Amino acid sequence: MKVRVLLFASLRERAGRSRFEVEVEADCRVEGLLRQLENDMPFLREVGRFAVAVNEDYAGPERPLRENDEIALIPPVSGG
Amino acid sequence: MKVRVLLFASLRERAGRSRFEVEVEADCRVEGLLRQLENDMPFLREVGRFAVAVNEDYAGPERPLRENDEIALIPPVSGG
Amino acid sequence: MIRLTDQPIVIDDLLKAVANPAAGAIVLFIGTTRDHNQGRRVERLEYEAYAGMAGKEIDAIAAEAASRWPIAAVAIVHRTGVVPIGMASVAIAVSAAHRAAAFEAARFTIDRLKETVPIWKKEFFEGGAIWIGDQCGREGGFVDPALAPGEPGTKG
Amino acid sequence: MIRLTDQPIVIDDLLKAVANPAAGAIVLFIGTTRDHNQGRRVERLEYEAYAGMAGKEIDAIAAEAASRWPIAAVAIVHRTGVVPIGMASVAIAVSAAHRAAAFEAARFTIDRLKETVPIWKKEFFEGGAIWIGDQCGREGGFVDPALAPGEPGTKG
Repeated sequence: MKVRVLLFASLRERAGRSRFEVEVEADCRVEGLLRQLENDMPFLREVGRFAVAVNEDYAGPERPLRENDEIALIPPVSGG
Repeated sequence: MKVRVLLFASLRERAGRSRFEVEVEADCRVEGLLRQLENDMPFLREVGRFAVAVNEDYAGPERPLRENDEIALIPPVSGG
Repeated sequence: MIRLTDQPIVIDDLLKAVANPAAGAIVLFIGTTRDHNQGRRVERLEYEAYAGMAGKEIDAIAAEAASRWPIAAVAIVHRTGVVPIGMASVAIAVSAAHRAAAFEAARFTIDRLKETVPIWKKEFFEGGAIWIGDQCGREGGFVDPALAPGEPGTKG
Repeated sequence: MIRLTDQPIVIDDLLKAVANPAAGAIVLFIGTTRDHNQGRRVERLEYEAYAGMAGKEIDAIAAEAASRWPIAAVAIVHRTGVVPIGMASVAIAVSAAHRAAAFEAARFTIDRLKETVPIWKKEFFEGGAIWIGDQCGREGGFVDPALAPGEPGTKG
């Protein structure tokens, strides 16, 4: 199934893109998606510390994904 | 010697005047002035609780007065 | 910056007064006239000041805030005369590099102002009027004939 | 009330948004771009937001503030894009019957906003640029090549 990935701030710049789609297994969870993304963007491993949101809510690594979910990788926020 | 007395807020309304001069002894202190004022304005005794400023600074009862001092009777403040 | 005015307070003037390129935070406090107090329906407040001394006391508070916190600037304006419901009677702006100092200094400034600055408010409510502050003394104090049992504070 | 804007923040709009005849206190916090940070001369900040989620998170913070303190209203606006020195990147207004609640809720709101709302600032300084926040992680994180050793926070 397809999910949408969003990248922001330093991650966006590092990746050179802000959004893309990726094909994942039907039973994929957040942690599985991250491992898959690391193949393509090994710098995600170095970064070490970012949060994940699924459909605009913070989500843990066990969160199951569904078709067309929007997954955002969220580096440490610094608004204000 | 003469000193000037200022009244504010409830004290001003009660006295029906906001400023006047009064003749006091040369060695008069704040507490002496207050006793003298109470003769004329016995309600000052009931009020019981107000601060005094001499020449725009808070002053205690022992503060000596000088000719032309400006003494303000300051009921509990409620600005803000 | 002016300390007392009998005109409506212009908030933008305070913000401009504390603007500073080294500041990352501005905290503004505005005290406004509430439409109720202690169960009374408030119609308006009227403020009276011992003007010369009030200005000096306000300056002293500003100086103390600046000595106790690393702030860039502080501006304080109090209105006198009638202040209708919803309008500002007092405004305090503080700028600082960091927000903690700005918040703490602003809070200190309004707390201290209410304790020491010779300004008095008379509350006009349905059925009477009362000088706020007189009633909180243990010894009683006096009030206008028409009024309900009073407690301090018609303001934030 | 809008939550995010790429235009200069209009403070008066926030004050109007929280105006309430039952309120005796308004506390306004403004975060402005400082001209320095950690010894670097800052030229400007640039903010990026995950807009949809940021709006939801801001709403959630406003709701939490309203549930924890007896406040009348809260308004929150964050600017995105370039924010020049001295300009506001974020503004928060809280009205309440009493000042304690207004101060505490405003402080809570800006603190929480900085923790949870998906907005990022890039600091452009003399000689480089850095995404603020990346550097505070224990695991390091990465930074643009040109930069000095970084610490969090260019803002109040």
